[in-house]
Amino acid sequence: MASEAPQFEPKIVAFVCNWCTYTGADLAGTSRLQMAPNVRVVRLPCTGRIDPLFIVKAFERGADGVIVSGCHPADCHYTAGNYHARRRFAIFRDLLDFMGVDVRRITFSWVSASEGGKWRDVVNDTTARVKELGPFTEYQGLSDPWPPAPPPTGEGASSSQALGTP
Amino acid sequence: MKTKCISRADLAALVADLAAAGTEVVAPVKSRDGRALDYRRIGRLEEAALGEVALPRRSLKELFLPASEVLLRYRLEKDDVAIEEVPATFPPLVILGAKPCDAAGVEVLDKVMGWDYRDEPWFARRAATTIVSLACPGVDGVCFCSAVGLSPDATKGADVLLVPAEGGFVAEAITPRGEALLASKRFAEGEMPVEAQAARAAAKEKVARNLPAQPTGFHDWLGERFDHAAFKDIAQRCHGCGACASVCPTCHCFDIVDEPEGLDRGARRRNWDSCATCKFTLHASGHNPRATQNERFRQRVMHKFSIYPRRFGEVLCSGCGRCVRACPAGMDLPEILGQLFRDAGGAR
Amino acid sequence: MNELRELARKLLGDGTVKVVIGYEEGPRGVRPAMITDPAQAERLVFDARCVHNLATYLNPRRPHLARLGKPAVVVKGCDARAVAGMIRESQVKREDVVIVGVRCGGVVRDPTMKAALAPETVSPRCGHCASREPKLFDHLLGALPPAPPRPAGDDPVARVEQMPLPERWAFWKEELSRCVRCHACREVCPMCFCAACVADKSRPQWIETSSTPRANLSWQLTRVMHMAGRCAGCGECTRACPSHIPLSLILAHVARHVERRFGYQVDDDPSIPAPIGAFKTDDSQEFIL
Amino acid sequence: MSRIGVLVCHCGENIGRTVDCAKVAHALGELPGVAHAADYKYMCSDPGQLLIKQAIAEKKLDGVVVAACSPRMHEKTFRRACASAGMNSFLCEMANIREHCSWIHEDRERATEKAIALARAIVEKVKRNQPLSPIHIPIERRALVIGGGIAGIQAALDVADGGGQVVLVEKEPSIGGHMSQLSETFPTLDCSQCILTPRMVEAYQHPNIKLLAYSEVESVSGYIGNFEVKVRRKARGVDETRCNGCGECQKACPSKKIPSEFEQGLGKRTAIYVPFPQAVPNIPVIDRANCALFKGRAKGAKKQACGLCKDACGRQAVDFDQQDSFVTEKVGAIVVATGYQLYTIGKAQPSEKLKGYGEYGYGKIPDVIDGLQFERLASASGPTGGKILRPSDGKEPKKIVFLQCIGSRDPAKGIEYCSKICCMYVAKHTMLYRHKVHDGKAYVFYMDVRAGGKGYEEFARRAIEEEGAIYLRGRVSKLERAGEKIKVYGFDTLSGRPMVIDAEMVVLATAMRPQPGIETLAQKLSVSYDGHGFINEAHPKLRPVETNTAGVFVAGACQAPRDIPDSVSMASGAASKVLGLFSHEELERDPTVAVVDEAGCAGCFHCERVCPYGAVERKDVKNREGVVLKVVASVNKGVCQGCGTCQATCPSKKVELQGFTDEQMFAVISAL
Repeated sequence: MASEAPQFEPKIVAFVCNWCTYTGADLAGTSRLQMAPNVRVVRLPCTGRIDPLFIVKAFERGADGVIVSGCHPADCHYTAGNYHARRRFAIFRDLLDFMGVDVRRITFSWVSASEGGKWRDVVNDTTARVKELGPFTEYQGLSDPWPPAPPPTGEGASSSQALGTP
Repeated sequence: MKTKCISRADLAALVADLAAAGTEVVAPVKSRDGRALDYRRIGRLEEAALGEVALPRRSLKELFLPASEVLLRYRLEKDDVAIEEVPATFPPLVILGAKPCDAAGVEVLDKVMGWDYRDEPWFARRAATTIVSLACPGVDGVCFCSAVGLSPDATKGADVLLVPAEGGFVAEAITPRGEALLASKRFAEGEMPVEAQAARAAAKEKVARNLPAQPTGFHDWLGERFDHAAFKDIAQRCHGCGACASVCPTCHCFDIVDEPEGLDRGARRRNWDSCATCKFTLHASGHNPRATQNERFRQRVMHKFSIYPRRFGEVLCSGCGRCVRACPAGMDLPEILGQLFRDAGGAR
Repeated sequence: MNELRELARKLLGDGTVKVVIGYEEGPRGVRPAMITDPAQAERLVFDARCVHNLATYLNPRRPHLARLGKPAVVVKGCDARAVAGMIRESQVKREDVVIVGVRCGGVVRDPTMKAALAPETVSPRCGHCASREPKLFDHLLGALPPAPPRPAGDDPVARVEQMPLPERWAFWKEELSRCVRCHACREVCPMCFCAACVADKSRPQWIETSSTPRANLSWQLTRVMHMAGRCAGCGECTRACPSHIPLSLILAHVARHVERRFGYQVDDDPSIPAPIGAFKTDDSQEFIL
Repeated sequence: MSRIGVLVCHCGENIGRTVDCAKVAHALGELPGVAHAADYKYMCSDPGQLLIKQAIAEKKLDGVVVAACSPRMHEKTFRRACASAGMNSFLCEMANIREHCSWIHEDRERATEKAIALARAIVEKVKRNQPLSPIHIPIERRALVIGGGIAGIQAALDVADGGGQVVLVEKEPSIGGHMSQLSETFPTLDCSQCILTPRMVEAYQHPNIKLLAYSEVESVSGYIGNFEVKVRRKARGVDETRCNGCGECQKACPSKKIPSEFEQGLGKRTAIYVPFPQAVPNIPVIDRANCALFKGRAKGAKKQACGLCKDACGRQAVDFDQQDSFVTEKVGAIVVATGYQLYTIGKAQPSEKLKGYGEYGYGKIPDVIDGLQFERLASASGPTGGKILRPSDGKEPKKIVFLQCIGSRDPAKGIEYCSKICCMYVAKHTMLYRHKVHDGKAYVFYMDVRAGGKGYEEFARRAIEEEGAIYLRGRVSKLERAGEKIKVYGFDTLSGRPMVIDAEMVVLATAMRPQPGIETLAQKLSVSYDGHGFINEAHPKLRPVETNTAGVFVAGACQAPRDIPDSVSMASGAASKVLGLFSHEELERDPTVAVVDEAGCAGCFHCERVCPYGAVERKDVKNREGVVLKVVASVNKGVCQGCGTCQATCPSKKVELQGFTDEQMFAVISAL
């Protein structure tokens, strides 16, 4: 049952630091490393500048995947921005997972200025993974303000148990 | 007024018929955790929890004034802004098993919604909706509908009043729209059974014990008491969270915002607001005429029991008591009203 | 109880403080009370209905209380964590408040309940409480009551954690769909002290003020991120939510994650720095390529 | 509405081949707020830049987007062009449609679509750009040089000769560093002290140099142009202003058997001592750990155990009660030149990362020594007067084995890097040995001979071909004491045979490591360092003497293993950077810094905690009566480097990084 429909081309937003990953991506370009055209790079000074709200907003605005990438530990141009980002995103990623977001849609990576090849791999792997996951319709569909009726009695028993709300 | 007897099976058939005809039906439905009720869409009568005494978490208000409502959409063009109006047309809706206080609250709001500016979405929804109230046995010790001129079987705002009876309900059509809903041959005409009448009376008595009725002329009396001692430290414990306004059937303040939904487009929405929050009256300059929670809470009391009744002849409160139950800090409107009532009564 | 009233009388009487923030019997259960007159100290009570986190009243966003003068505040072990947080984050000066710690045997879910602790009535947060006796106090009152019963039912946080991903998404989508963006969760939170909340910022408007499932999720994600490693776990946000959204589940999950990952638990020692804003060069980074 | 100009560059064929530049220009021209859109073959060319200037003038543009190559390539070019047309340069930005688009994609349609998205995002950003002006900071024209080895001395002299003031801090009693210990230097074999000592004296006597020997940097605050440095002046026990360096105190000192650090333990010194005769300053210091008087005091003795030096001093310079003192120096620039230490060979290592060699018997077999010890033996001023004599019995060794790469290039020992100087100094050692012991045999076990440098390869060849050193490619597995000899078990990989040599002395060419305490110093200076503790340069090629902290420079072996010419070059480079900085009245800095909205700041100081530079300060907000209403965060523009970590951390977003504000980023995300 081969589908004739055009293949899904995900939109992926990459938030990268200026000093390592952006430069690494430049190197990939200079080296003419071919990669999927789905990723749009946003340049920031440092991963420390990357706010979880950027990721949330990217999803709200229709991104199917997100890449966050910066300098390897100990290589941060600003000495510690990436360490702070690492803690921040460790928590944020786990939070998204708890809320039911498929975190395979987000790639976190360290790509140095010399790792053009790694950047290509991050881009291609993320694109392939998000393609497989399909459009992020769950997030983009968060607009119906009227909640659906609860499941009829008998179904969804696990969720109808009393939740311990203080 | 003729009354009709409706068995549960008849009611179930009515819901099925309505659903088949494309009419949406909303009724109190148990929440997923089984601890609370919400007014929600149902497809079949079994989904509704009509036998529950408790009030749904939020009132009927949001069916006519949603917490967030799109007023228009816009799109930026090269040198212009294109506006897309959102049509104020709504499918027919029947609310089944409304609490009488909630139904009354809707009618109270008709006044302000049709005052200097006619609120089209509000009245379009009102026109599309039939409200079937279910007489209330009195929820708990907080209810004070009788103190604001209502009762647990009040018909204000309702098109039909259902009263529980053996094997089903006795239905009383209040409006022509209610009569139309009950016109089905399926429903036999019948008298209100004595037991049902007795239960109604008992409920009234029960609720009346919670708070004595407001003294006559209270609104005018209160209107002259802006600096009443009761207001001085009225809201020290109040967090200004506005939970009371969210659950209130008559709080109707809203904020209008333009929110982008993309690079070149967005929506104008109106969203619930609350005079309890510190930002409600905050000026762009940083000045806030209601500087602290005491002034804000006074405003809430004044608006409900003096400003609104003096302008529209209706108290902006249906005595449901949700604000008391929802308050995380134990703010207690009937307690305050009791003091003011006593003071006003004594002054007379 | 007498101990508490006597202390309040003394503190107010000798002018040490101008107001004692405690609990009193209200028309429907226990509620917060601001006592300024030593003669009114009799009103103070403390029992298992004292659910409220009174530390919230120290929050600088309460000018009408600040105006009363130096406060004494009654805190349970859990509440003390919030006081410590506010001291740690420069919102309250330690010397500007008298902390009246009370030893606690657990509280019920709702202050209008009876003071009887049973698995069905006990607040979920008391189940595994390790801080029934505050360490941060000026006065510590009462004898340590017996530990509260474990709440009935299985661990609600674990139950959500164990849901399959789509079910989890559906669960939160449904829960958050009820949010009307009243921000009661924020207003009652002792640790939400920003003079201007990011959710009210309009340039840019990261979080729409409208109640849409999208904005509701965005708001809670943001709030919880700000709470990571800071939340005192008092559950006031959940109790205040007029839509009964189980916000504590999210906060409890994140608190457990922070503990697992960084070995950090929110404590009532203001000198212990929070894990966010700090780092170790060898923090685990298994999720980073 | 904005009036943005968009200029799309073909970059010859580089972009135009895969991206339809005309289509990109057309699509962007349709956007609201875009007043001009065009494409051109080479935007960076003079005619291309002229197009920008014309568009700014004719279309009254308030922003320019150049969709071309990486901003790292030409952002400055285009910003300059805009500035020359009267526009604030920060209203110009680039969209990278070459490196990030045309060069990495083949599908023309999709590459064009992506180029439009990338450029659109930058258009939306520029709409929200604010004109920024460079930050001006006054400069204190005074430099601090940390470390008085050859690098520090060179940097200090160059700065001082260029008219700058210098504070030179040296932790040892004398400047001179390791170079003063060397006998001769490769590849010219000129005497180390002969060339160094005049420089030491020059530094000491230079009117622009203030020497603080026997001192350490205690703390550093401030920022480029405006550092404040607190220096601990360790108590010498001798008043520098009184001492005339006559040496009578040392003669009087009864403790004469203390191993001399300068002689690498091969010679002895007194408890009150100058490290070596040419020391600068020539002022003794009391070694309190070994002085009889201080030992007595430490034990709590009431009676003074000694005092002979004080009695001997004709100038009452000896002061047993002297305490550490502190001086604060205001400087505008700092040069770090703390040099190196040698890898410790034995099992005990200063950190878990490092592993030692048990099999070489260093410290157990007296005639197994390290390179610096050999330098002292070979030095005319050394403990043997320049004779190569064995430490064990004072006999002249007739067979010496030199082992290269001890520690270096050995990940198992925790040192992956090459120490760079060992190949050369081992070659030098073999020569010095053969010059002094004509019938001696020198063997060298090596991995590779790395002799890159002017005259270096020739020098190494000379050692082998003319001076008869026997080079064996291979490693030594064990050293074993056998009577007076040392059995060297090695393997010659070129001939494929195991070798056993009965050596009379073994010299280990140990790795170079940064000085102990370098991490602490780096933290005080907010400069980064690598896993070994070497200071990181700002850019390995283009900014080799700068660090990531503006105003802090690096020279010599504290940055990586360096030989003398390298260290001196770096020092001169750092000095020229310092002088370049000092050539301005004020410093102009990139205005990409964070700014706090003080009205909205809640004063939680999360920003203060995350700032890597300590740029966040606490500021009182007062009313007219001077009553403090609240304490808010405030960013010192001179210190802020613009990483933006504060902004992502601020819960209420009341600190904004200029050039990357939330409004700008929000627009970019919405436009992609």
